[in-house]
Amino acid sequence: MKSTEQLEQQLKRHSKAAKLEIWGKVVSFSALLLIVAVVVAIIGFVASKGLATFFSNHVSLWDFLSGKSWNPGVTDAHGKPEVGALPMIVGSFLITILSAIVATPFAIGTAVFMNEISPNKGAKILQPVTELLVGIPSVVYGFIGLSVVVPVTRAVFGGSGFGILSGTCVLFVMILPTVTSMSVDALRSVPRYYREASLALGATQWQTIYKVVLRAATPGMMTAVVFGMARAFGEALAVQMVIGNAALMPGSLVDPASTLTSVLTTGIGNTVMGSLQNNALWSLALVLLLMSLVFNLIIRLIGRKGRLQ
Amino acid sequence: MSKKRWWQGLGLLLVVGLGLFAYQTREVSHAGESITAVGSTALQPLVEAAGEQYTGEHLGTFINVQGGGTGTGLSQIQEGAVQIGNSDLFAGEQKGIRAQQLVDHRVAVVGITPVVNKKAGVNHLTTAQLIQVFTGKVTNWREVGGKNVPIVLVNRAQGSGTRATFEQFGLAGHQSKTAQEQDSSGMVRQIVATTPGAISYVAFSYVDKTVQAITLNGVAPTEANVITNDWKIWSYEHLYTKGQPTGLTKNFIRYVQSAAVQKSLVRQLGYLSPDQMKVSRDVDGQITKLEGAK
Amino acid sequence: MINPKTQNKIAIGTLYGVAGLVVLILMALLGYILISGLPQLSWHFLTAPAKAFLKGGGVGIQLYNSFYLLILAMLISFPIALGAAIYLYEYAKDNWVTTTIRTAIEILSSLPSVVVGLFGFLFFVVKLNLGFSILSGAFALTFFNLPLLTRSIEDSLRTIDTTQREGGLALGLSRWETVTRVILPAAVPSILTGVILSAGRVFGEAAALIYTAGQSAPALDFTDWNPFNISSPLNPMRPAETLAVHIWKINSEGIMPDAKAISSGSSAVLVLAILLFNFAARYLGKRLYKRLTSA
Amino acid sequence: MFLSNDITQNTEMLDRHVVQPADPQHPTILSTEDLHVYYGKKEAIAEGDLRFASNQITALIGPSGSGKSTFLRSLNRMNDRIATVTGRIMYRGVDINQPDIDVYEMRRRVGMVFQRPNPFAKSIYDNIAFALRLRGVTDKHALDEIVETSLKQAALWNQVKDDLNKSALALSGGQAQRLCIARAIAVKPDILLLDEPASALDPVSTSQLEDTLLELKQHYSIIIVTHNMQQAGRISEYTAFFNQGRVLEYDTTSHIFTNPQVQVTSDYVSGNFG
Repeated sequence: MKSTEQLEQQLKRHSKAAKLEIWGKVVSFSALLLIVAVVVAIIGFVASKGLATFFSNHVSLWDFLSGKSWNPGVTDAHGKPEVGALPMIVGSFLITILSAIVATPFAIGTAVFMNEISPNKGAKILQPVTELLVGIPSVVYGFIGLSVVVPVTRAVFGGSGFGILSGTCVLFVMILPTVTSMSVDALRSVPRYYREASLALGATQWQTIYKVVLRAATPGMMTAVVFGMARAFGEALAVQMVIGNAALMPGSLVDPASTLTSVLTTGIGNTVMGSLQNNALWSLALVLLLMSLVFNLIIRLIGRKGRLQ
Repeated sequence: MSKKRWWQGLGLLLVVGLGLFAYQTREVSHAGESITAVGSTALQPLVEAAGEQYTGEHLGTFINVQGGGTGTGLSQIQEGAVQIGNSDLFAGEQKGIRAQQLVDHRVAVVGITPVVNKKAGVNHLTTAQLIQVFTGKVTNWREVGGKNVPIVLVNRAQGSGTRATFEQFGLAGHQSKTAQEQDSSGMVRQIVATTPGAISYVAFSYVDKTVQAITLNGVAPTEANVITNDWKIWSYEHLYTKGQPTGLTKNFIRYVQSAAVQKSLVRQLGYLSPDQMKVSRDVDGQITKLEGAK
Repeated sequence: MINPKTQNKIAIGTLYGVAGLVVLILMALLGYILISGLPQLSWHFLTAPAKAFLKGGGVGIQLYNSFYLLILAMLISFPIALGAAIYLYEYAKDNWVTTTIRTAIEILSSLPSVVVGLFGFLFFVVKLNLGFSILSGAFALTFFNLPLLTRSIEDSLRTIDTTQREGGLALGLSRWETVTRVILPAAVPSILTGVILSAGRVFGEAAALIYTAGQSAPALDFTDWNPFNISSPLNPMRPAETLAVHIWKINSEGIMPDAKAISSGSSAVLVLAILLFNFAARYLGKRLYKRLTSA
Repeated sequence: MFLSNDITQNTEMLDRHVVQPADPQHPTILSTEDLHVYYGKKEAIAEGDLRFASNQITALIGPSGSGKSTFLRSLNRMNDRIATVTGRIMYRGVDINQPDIDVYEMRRRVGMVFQRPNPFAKSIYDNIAFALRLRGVTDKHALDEIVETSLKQAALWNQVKDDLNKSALALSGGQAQRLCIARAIAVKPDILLLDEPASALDPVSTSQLEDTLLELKQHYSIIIVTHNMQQAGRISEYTAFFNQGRVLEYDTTSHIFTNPQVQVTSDYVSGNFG
């Protein structure tokens, strides 16, 4: 049949759409490839520098993770360099967990307010407020921390005012908007009929929120909190300006302490590329990277659990 | 569609044409020589200001001055990535630097003094007391003649030139106890000024009425005492080059070391000029009296 | 057990309190920045070049540099992020490779920017010999910005219903045509908001720039718009200190007598600029949305 | 550009699932042979062998999850990315389920309208014109004409002719669904696939839509998935009954409704289950 062959030909011709499709795939895939290359390059770079501490400088991993004395320029009694990163690791975790503990109730409260109680005011006032808080540069947060939070801490608790407490205050404000907006998303994904069913059964608004909405949104809000913690863990400039940067095991919340990022930022310009001091700092960056991976895995795990329920 | 294409082509042509025109009419003189100096943030303002003056006087040159820290400056000059490395330290003091490849050009002298919070009630100490304070043997100002206020140590960051100089000459080589660290002099001064019992150390130029400078072993931290080496805590500011400098680098360093800069900029920025010094000091801290010193 | 109604009242009252407190925190923050910074602002401050150690310097060049760098960084990063987001959301199969890539991008976004800055320094400034320049800075900012922007564009694509995609495909359009002609226009308001918000972050970024765009702001000749001249504002190869870097520098080693005033003034300018970005994002987003939905 | 209706009369023997349109006026335009659809390893359609008559309305009915939508979406390969489709889909004698078929050209000929109205976030005019522009129709007059005819065929012209530049998102549900039909027929397809097009509409809009479909069958061959028995009865010439991924019965609509061969079909059409 001639017409069938003709049709087949028409249907098998490469149309403009098909050509565009290939072009689009190539273009967008190369963009992705570029990003992947960047990510791989940076991760590879940090890893190669960070691992050099252990391979070229022969520092034992255990000493690095459990040592309490950070002084890479100095060798201890056994002729080994003092690269104990424990104070910074503890400091980072402490400040992260504390700020998450403080921020969570605020964030969830605000999110519930925005989504359940007064969506109107939420959209008009709180939405812009949280977005603004995200936008304020960390240099400015540090500047305010230094000129407001630290003096207040000093006046109330004595000491120098620098320490985990001041860092927590600054980080609390910094991660609040992130956790809030993600919690709002979590609440928003709870189907409307959940609420309607609960209200129809005679529950008060609070009972509905507490027993139904929050329950249903728990995985999403846990993700939000972990996400906020990841942000807190990686924040550098603002924390560095208020924590005091003492590579000591934190004795109390108002003693100067340090985090991985603060030591990294403070020290990196003062060390020579390729030296042990420099490599040790990159090892800290590597720890940061791995922690960020762990946070990500936790988020994924929560997400998967949430889906299974 | 074809009309749109046509406009697109015209636009492209215009951009290319403008670019070519711009390239043709660029100021060739400015495409001349350019050098980069990287390193110490403390030294940056001096070199920057000198660089601006120099390029103002010598059209067609460009001197790019960046901070990044002494460590960055020395490692980049060692790599040959820049022409000048600004350093607060002798290259030999910095770990990981092969100093013999680098040529030292001293451009300024900086005196460093311990400063304490005014509420500590202390204005003089001995070196032994200072060491006790910084190594944590003494924890209250009462024990060294001050008021009953606990001592709060504030250090500069590890690897900072100021800290290295202070530990070497102020603490006679003792390591300071680990304490809070700040990576800038301005911050240190602010903290010492506002924290009761705080002690730290800054360059003379940062001392103001908000903090109390310390007289050490009866010697006051003054420029006159630095010149004679009676005040021991001082250091040079260095410009390092890889091998002997040539061309613009050489001319610029010579300019910075010239009387014009040494008598104006260096003094304005609160440094002393090496020309004023009656002694000279080498990397190991050996002091030589300078003959014919003014 | 308290009466559920009372309980309800208490709980909702508390929530009002919490929300009010959050607003109060922001107000206090903004108030502090503006009250300490606004008195420093003047035409002179906004336009004059900075002074190294004398008082009376301004932030004119830094302000210009911030904007120029922002535009360059956005010009480089937006197309890449857009392409990557399209691939990730529209093409990529949901398998472990995609998950790995997403995780990697997330990790990059949580690295401290100083690490990105140092990488940029070693790679662009030293290795590619771009020197301390706006271009190096723009690339570093691109690195810093890509993960955030990709994620935000992907989220914007997600907000567009799949039925729109099916509608395009059913007309015999390719997926690419559907995305570029149907999905992207519909997602423009939300993409724009994401872009402007990330522009705010880029604008305030300091640590990634210290080692790439540099910390010095050579004098500019604002009458010379030939990008090949070293003093031309358009030259991408000159070192350029931005406003955020300036704040950082003044706070650390500033030796001018009015350092504190300049730093509060600069903070105020920075925050005002970001406020402006935010309002622009809201306004443009709303307008575009209106235009698209009711022509 | 289009083939006339000189379709081959296929006269091979039919099994229970395959019905040859009896009317020589309406020869087969589309048929499936040995069609299987898998989601991963799970088989969603087993042996869907059907023939569809040209310029007629064929209804696919069956309980939810019976695979009727999956079957429909496989016909113009909308399921390509999410499912594996094996077997042949013969369109005018050409197997369009081959990898080297250009799916875009094929989908232009086999159009589709979805359950929920999905007008693009563009003006009414652009909703219809934009796919044509992408295919190289740039002449303003030609476009105007196609937009007008399509809207007229979809019985929407009179309601929107003064608002062509208004956003399509402002239309009511019924109007939006007609716009989607107009959009689909603007590219001059041969076959229209409709996936429960009236399920999101009110009764008035639904009945208007049915009238429109009856008009449209003069120009297009229509296959419609519906869960509404009465609708199938009102508009379709043929009805296929799906259950558990299989076509249990396929016959003229009147046969299916009055004289079903299988018990399940009888239960379903009489409303006893589903």
